Amino acid sequence: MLKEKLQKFFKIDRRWIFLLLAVVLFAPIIKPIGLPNKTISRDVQHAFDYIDKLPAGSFVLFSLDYDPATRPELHPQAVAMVRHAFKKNLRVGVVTYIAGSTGLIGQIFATVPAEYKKVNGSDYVIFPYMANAVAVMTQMASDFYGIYDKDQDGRDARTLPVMQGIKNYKNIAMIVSITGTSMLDYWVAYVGDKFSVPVVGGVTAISQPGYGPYLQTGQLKGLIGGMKGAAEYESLIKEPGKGTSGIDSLNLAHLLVLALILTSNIILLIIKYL
Amino acid sequence: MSETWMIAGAWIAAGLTVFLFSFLYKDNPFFKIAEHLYLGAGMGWWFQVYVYNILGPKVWTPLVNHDWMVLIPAILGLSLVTQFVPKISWVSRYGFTFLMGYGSGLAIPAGLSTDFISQIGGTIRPLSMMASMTPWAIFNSLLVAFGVICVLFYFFFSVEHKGHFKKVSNIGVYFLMIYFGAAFGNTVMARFSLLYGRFDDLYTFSASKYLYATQIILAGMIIYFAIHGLMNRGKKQAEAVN
Amino acid sequence: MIKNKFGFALILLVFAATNAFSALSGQNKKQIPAELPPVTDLAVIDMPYDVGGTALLKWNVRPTDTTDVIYKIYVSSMETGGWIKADEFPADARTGKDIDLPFWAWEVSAHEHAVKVELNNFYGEAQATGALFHFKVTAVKNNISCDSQVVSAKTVSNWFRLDRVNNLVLLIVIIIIFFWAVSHAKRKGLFIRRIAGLDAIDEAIGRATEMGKPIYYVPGIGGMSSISTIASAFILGEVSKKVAQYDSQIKVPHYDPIVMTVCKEVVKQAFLEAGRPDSYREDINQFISQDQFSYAASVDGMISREKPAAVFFMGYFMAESLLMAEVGATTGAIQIAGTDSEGQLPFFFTACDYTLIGEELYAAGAYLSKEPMLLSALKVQDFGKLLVMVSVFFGIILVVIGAKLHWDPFVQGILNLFKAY
Amino acid sequence: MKLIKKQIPLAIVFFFGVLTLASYYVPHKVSVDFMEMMNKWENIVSAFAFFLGLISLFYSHYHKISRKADGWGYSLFVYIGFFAMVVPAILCHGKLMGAAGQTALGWSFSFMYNPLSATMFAVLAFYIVSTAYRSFRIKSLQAFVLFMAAFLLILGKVPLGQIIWDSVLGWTGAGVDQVIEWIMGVPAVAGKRGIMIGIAIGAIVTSFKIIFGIERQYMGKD
Repeated sequence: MLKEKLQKFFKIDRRWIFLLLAVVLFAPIIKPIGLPNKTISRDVQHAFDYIDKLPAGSFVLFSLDYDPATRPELHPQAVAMVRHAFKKNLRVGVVTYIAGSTGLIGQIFATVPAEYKKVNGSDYVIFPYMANAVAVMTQMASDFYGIYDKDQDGRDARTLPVMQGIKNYKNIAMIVSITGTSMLDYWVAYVGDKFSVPVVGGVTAISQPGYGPYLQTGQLKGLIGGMKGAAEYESLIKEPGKGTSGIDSLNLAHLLVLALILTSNIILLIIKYL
Repeated sequence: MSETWMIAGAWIAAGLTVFLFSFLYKDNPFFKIAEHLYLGAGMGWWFQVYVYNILGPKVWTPLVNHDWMVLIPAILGLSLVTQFVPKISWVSRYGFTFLMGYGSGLAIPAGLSTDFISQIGGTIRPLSMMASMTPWAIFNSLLVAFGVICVLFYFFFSVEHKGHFKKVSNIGVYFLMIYFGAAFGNTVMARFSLLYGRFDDLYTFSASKYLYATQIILAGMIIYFAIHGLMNRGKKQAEAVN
Repeated sequence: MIKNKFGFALILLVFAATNAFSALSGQNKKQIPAELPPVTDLAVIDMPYDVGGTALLKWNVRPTDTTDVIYKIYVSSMETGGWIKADEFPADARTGKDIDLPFWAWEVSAHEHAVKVELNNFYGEAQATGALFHFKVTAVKNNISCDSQVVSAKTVSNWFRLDRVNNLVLLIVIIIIFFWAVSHAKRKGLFIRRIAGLDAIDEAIGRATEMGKPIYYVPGIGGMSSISTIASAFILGEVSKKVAQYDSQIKVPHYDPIVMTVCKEVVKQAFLEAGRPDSYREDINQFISQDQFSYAASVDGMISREKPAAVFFMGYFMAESLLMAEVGATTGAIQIAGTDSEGQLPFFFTACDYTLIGEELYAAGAYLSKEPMLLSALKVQDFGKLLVMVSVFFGIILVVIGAKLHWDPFVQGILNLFKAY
Repeated sequence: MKLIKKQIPLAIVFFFGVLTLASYYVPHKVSVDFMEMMNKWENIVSAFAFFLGLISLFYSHYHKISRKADGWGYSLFVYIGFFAMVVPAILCHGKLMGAAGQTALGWSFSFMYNPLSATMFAVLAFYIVSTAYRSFRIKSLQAFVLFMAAFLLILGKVPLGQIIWDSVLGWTGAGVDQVIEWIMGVPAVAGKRGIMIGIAIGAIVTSFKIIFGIERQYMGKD
């Protein structure tokens, strides 16, 4: 009798599994649970420390190059880092080399600056999308305005208060590159190393291990990896957001999978040996 | 982009998302609509990519500038279209053969260098630093080499896997199993992140700003399935009575 | 763009020229100290085995080369003046060891500085190759600097990559074995081991016939020049032959239009060979979409509606592998998969009944057809694997011995052999 | 006739195959320029191949509609979807972003194409779970190895899994991330490398067969 029931459970309609997964992933979006998030990883801490110790008024260049496909992991990272920069009263410039990310950048700056009473043009500036990243990166070394003479709204970049005293990489305190592509490698190789500008990265969980060597040599000052990295950064700036709810979702979903495959094996054992 | 367009976009995006997900419950007309729309949209997207990124700048512009070299690939490309006329379909071979020749010429040295020589080198290299390695690291390097040899044994086709051969190739299978399991487990998180992203979008579209797009569409789907289910049950009962 | 680049070069030029000038004037004022003599043995050659535009400066390592000495390299396209700083590095760096070339193409020496100067960074590609350039090296220590003599050279475009000779030798060996095997292909009775997934094909087709349900054959999203697609087309031929014999139904949804036209021919031919040309229909091969996920969505829809008895996934796949295989599994079809994209193998392996792993897919054609030509090609593949096993085995032994005995050049030599340049 | 139907095409394969192959060993500017041109040509030829597919798709759905075959109404949506992407593209010359922000094509991309493809991709999350439930059942020693590798990788990826590991197996002194690193870096590499080497050899041999005209199934029979 028990065996029959278990047999039935064995061949459970998989739509129940789908429903469970949907609930487990969706619930934390509405109400983040705040499951224990063990430690802050070293590389995230370094990234945080680096921004945290910059003097107020320093200019930080954000290169946000991710499209909707990698958005779930990278968007929370970008939001958290922009928040941190605003909190520390840093000046923020945004560039991008991926056409698909312009809309996502718009989403960040539609809401975040208002929370810190920051004004477009005097506290931050968004530059238009440019193709051919490497060429642009090299050319910015001599004259920033040779490439970016206007901001996204068509205002003359030179006259914007936020750009006061910025001519080339020498005047930029650090570069933050958040990307699901090899853009971070370009920033490290063509700008970070050549013009000794500190670079901090944000990447997806899958590509994270590949950046180990850069961190070891100090070519990268810090690295945020995946949703977990975003959650850690959010906890460092004490602003839980999408990263925190995201890692809640992932935590629960992973546990669900483990529970499912364990159950199916336990049932298998019972059917076999009882 | 005006407010109306944003709201319209949210409704379309939320609707298409829910329609595609509804396939997980079961096949239904809404999924079919989304599926066919996607067929067209996918081809439309690539159509404009090809036109504006290849045919425009790489064929049309050179022709306007009297660079006649591009006529060769253009004719080779056009030859492919003769496939639709059975009598002269052999003309398309000219296009095919160019693609095949180029592809295989590229594949040989690339395969030799990245997947052959480099992989052998990668297996041997760690052991060149024997002097500064811990016993554990040495063991690991040897294990990789041993595993590679066993897996290659598994792929050996011209000997029957019997006796010692079978043992070795069986060990190879275990290495394959570890790789399969690890690669599977490694991908789970990326896939969950994607789904989380979709849900997050749906959540965004459920705001009053977007006139509760997600809730209304979801509710609509549930009502559809409920009515559909009831009607089907009714049908079945009617059949049973008859 | 070009304008910008030029402007950039111009700025660099001006910047470097003033730099060089100040360095020169500094030198005039101060006496050259004895402990920092100028570089006297500077030589410049064209960087070998490259497309051109790169010069190689060489001079011997000197006893005064300590970390506080900086070498600056200047380049100019003019007879006098016009110096541009090309590079700068501490004197204990950049020796012959740092040039990444194998031992048969480059004499590795730690007693010699060797510095590559990429001229197209400063002069643009058109000028960098062929024109005469002048070089000098300035040693700097505590604001004291001294120049070497000026040397000149042209860079040229070379005709052969000597560093890739290991690759070339391997290529030639494989070609020879390939032709030997192919020319001996007439011999019958070459053995080939059992491939489990392929034995199941008959079973799958038989079941489909019994149930009166169609068979789906998904050839993946590879183009015709991808090897797995070629293998897949071959298997499709064998499968459709059997389908024609059993009088079953087959459907082939396509991603690539070229693959579709090839497969049409293949299926038609198979039906002909099976003696059933009358049962061949044009709509066996269907074009679906050239967009990855809309292809998957459509095939999913088709599979879930028609509930085929067997599904074959043979060819190149990406993320859509599991999207299709899982739907097939739910409908209860027998599923046989084969792909060479190693990232997708785990998903096929878990979701399908049988999976041809990587090379097994290539071997499948030979296994099914028993054609001597294909079987002998398989022998070449086995030989290649043998070569790898032997190389790994002896390579490790030699490297370990070399490392134990500290024969560094020997170890490096072996590593050079197995490195792709 | 045989010449232009068969021999010239085979000569084309040989010609382009050998030249492309040789250019790998020749660093000269001539060979670099040649490869650049070939890449461009390949791009152009495959762009034309796309039209082959487009025509097939239009034809088959037109056929369905004109015959009023089962579910022909859905085929209309293929055309709607196509024009929903192409008309905006023509209006704004294939640009996603204009001076005033998102263009009409950008809108179609982000509210139609992107949700559709992202959702289809995300469906994988559901399937990966149901596949795991079905297939990670320990029926043999091999299945056990497969199960263990997958289990550890899934467990160690999230913070909660790491906490569980530490409380249950913390006494072993090895963190789950170290175990994962070992699995991914040692036995999994061996498995993957074996597959890759096998594939590379197979690909090389098949490419030779194509270049030398031994494999010519793709040309169809005559």
